[in-house]
Amino acid sequence: MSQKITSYQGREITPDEVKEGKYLDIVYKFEPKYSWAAGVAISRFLTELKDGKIIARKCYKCERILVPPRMYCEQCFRPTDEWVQIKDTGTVNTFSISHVGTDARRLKTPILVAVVDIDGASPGMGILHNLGEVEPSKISVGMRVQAVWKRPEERQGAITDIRYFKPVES
Amino acid sequence: MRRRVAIVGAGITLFRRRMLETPKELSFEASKMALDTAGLTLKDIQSVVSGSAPDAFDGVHMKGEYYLDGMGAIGKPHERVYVGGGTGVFTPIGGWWNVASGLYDTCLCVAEEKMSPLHPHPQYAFWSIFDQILERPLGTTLLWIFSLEMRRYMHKYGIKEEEIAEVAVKNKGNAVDHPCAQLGAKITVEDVMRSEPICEPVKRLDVSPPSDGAAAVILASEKVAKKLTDQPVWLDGVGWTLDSTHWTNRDLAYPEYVEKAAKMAYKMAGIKNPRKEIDVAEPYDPFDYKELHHLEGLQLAGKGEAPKMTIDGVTQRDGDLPVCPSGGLLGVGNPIAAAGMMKICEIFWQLRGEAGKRQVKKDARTGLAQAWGDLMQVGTVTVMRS
Amino acid sequence: MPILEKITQPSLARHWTDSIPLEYHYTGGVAGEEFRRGLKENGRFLSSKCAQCKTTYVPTRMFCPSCFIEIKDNSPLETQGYVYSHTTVNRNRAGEPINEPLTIALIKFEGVKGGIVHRLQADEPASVSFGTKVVPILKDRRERTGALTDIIAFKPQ
Amino acid sequence: MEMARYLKETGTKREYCAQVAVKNKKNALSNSRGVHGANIDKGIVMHSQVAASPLTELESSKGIDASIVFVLTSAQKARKLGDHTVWIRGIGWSSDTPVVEDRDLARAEYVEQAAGRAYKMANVKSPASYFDLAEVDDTYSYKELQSLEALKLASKGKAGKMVDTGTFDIDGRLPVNASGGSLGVGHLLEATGLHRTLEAVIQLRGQAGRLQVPRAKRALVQSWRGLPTATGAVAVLGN
Repeated sequence: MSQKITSYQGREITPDEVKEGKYLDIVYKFEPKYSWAAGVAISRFLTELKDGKIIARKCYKCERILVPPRMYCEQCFRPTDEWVQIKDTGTVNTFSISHVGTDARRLKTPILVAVVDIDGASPGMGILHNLGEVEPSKISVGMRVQAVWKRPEERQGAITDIRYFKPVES
Repeated sequence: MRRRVAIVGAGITLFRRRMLETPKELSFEASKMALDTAGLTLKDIQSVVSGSAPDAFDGVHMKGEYYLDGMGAIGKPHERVYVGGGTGVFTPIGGWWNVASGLYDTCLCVAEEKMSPLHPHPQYAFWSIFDQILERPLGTTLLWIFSLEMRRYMHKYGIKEEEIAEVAVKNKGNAVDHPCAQLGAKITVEDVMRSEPICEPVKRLDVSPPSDGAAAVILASEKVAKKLTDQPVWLDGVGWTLDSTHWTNRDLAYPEYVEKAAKMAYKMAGIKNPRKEIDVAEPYDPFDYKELHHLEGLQLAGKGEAPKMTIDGVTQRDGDLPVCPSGGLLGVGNPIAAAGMMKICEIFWQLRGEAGKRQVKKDARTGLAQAWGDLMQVGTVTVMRS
Repeated sequence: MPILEKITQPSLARHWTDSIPLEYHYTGGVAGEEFRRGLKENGRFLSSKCAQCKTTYVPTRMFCPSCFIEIKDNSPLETQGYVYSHTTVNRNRAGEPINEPLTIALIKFEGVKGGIVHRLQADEPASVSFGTKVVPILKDRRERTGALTDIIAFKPQ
Repeated sequence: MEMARYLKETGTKREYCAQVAVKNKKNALSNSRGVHGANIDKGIVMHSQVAASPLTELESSKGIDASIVFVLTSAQKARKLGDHTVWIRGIGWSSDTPVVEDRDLARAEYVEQAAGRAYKMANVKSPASYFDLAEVDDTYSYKELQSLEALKLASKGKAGKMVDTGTFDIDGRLPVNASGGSLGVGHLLEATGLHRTLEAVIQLRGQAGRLQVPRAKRALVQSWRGLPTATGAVAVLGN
């Protein structure tokens, strides 16, 4: 782009050319399957979710209560020290109304998502989750919310054992 | 011990939603243009550093191996660097290690991205960057992070969506003058506000598009650079930092990782007052609010003050601190790694006074390019001088 | 100090299983498009000749990787294919046994750089060896799509 | 196909490749990390299940999980930190073409180039007599032989015979993969190079226990990036 350059390389394929099949393409589909180890901290976290509880880890050095829990404190770079059960209520740190799904396709009903700072953890310790039982226009930063759990027999030890967070009167 | 490093040539392809060229072929075109404009051939190049974002976009495992012949790297020491969206600016930092350390005198740095193969949408590849146990089961999209961050930024400083939209208007307008641009357009704040909501508060025109493209620069040691050109552009400061991957535990209103990376680069370049000393900047702008966010992290605007700077015209090409004179990712396009490298190329051309219609009004002597990525927690910064 | 707390009860060590379904639509590229057209329409292998070093490559290349210049000279390959190396596999990509062992060969062509990795179909597999001259067996023109699978296999001449 | 081509062009006997697996798996029995250690003979290796002819399963390393960390520092700082420092005297890395069909499958040109750079930096003139031990690529049995020749630790086509006559045994003239290598310990994909380096560092620190090579002062480490690449790196280490 130096002004000395007068032409730039690249051959665009337009959406119309894709439709009419102007160029030969090769379609390749595959579905790799994974089994991820949850590790020490998240295994326990999932087990507690199955019991309808949220658990965190405390670092004695910085005194932060960390959620999601981890076996090491990434700030102090030492193992964390203690399991601490925290509440299933919290405050909306930020939120969004998502009109698209994972593959960027448009959704019929928008998903409400938020970072919820959980009560009992250190300030700013949020987790990502969905919001429910609320009009999108009524959501605000700072709103108080509470977890809505699946019935005990439906829980499987997953983040989705909490269906969503709903507003509560503060 | 540390040697001074110069950029002596730059090259770029068109940025488009879908291109015929393979990643190798795109890399070849950008590399060849960089070599030609520097008056060099492949024989003059001692090492190669490449950058490309997740393998998942084009479904080629160890992409850095696959495309290396298109970067002239056969038989040469080649390495691929990868820090997500930060890759484009990290690529010349990788090259800088090669040259500043004294290991090599010339290094070709190439960034390439071909996002179009993934169907139905490149966006999908980003699903796999989220925590597989705690986040993906919620139906996560990459846009969630951005909209959550944008909302927090607006909330903390009382910023309106209309003020943020000014960035999209400026950058897409600037891109009209970029010969490689995918989405240059004269639009208004109302156009942005009326565009389709995707992930509120993020709307269609707040976002940069997925693209195919490549860009390259050539680095040389001081001795070699001075033989090659009267106008070397010095890569005087580099910086990079990672924040925690626990992104929901971070302050979403302020990019601390950008601040740390910037301070590292400023210290190396001997910059004491960035706002006064930086003449032109290319911060990373995949979303319009990110330009503002990053200007603040870069210490080029006070916290919460970047929107006002934008509205006052300070960041226009004829302003006191031109920002994204190229048109940025919002206007030129966002082939991830190549987009960051496009910013390096832009500063190179701006500092040499070769940017044509895009040339900023002020006499630019010191410029900056920045990118950000991974799980939205890496900052990469370079400071360049003419 | 290391992390001292361990999981000692196997049932408490959790795993999360999921998959990532992926679909790609690849273009053949500037050179690949030509190669595939040549295969589909004429049943020929196109090669590319570098104007500077005179190396001929197969399949086609848009650029010469050693001279680093564009290649514009593409023409059908005239020379004979031969087995450069070969292997026999008894299992598929997932490591499961397959009924019929599969012989795979790297086919090269006299005086040409590059080649094609493909199946080798021989009545007497033991007779195949380094240098065995081979010819491609192609699908019928109407069935060809421009993919490498337009070649069914190579067989000894 | 690479192994077949290597055997043909160098005239190396098929059984010499099996001997690499025998040696490395045996060495691994003395390594606390050596989960694939075994005391077996060439016959067992050659008659194990065929992976892709001529390569057998016991000649193919198996994946394991692990994490390895090194701390690097400047010479100035290192001198203050104690007497167990291991010095990086030379490094080199290189890639051959990614197009498999374009390669000379018999040779590991990337190893020759990477070694050339590392030897130059470390001022190694006669590699065959310079080193006290080497940890080199043995992702597949023949890779060790092919790499030893590319590294000039054996002359062309001679590595097989040398492994068979014990030159590269732990008590031989030049112990190669005294740790057990990837065939004996397991393969760590992208972290494999770090594993080989780790084993060399432990040797140079004199902390290798039953694996210890006496008076180990100079070590060579070489690793391959794995399939489908022709990329590798070489490091010359010393204490």
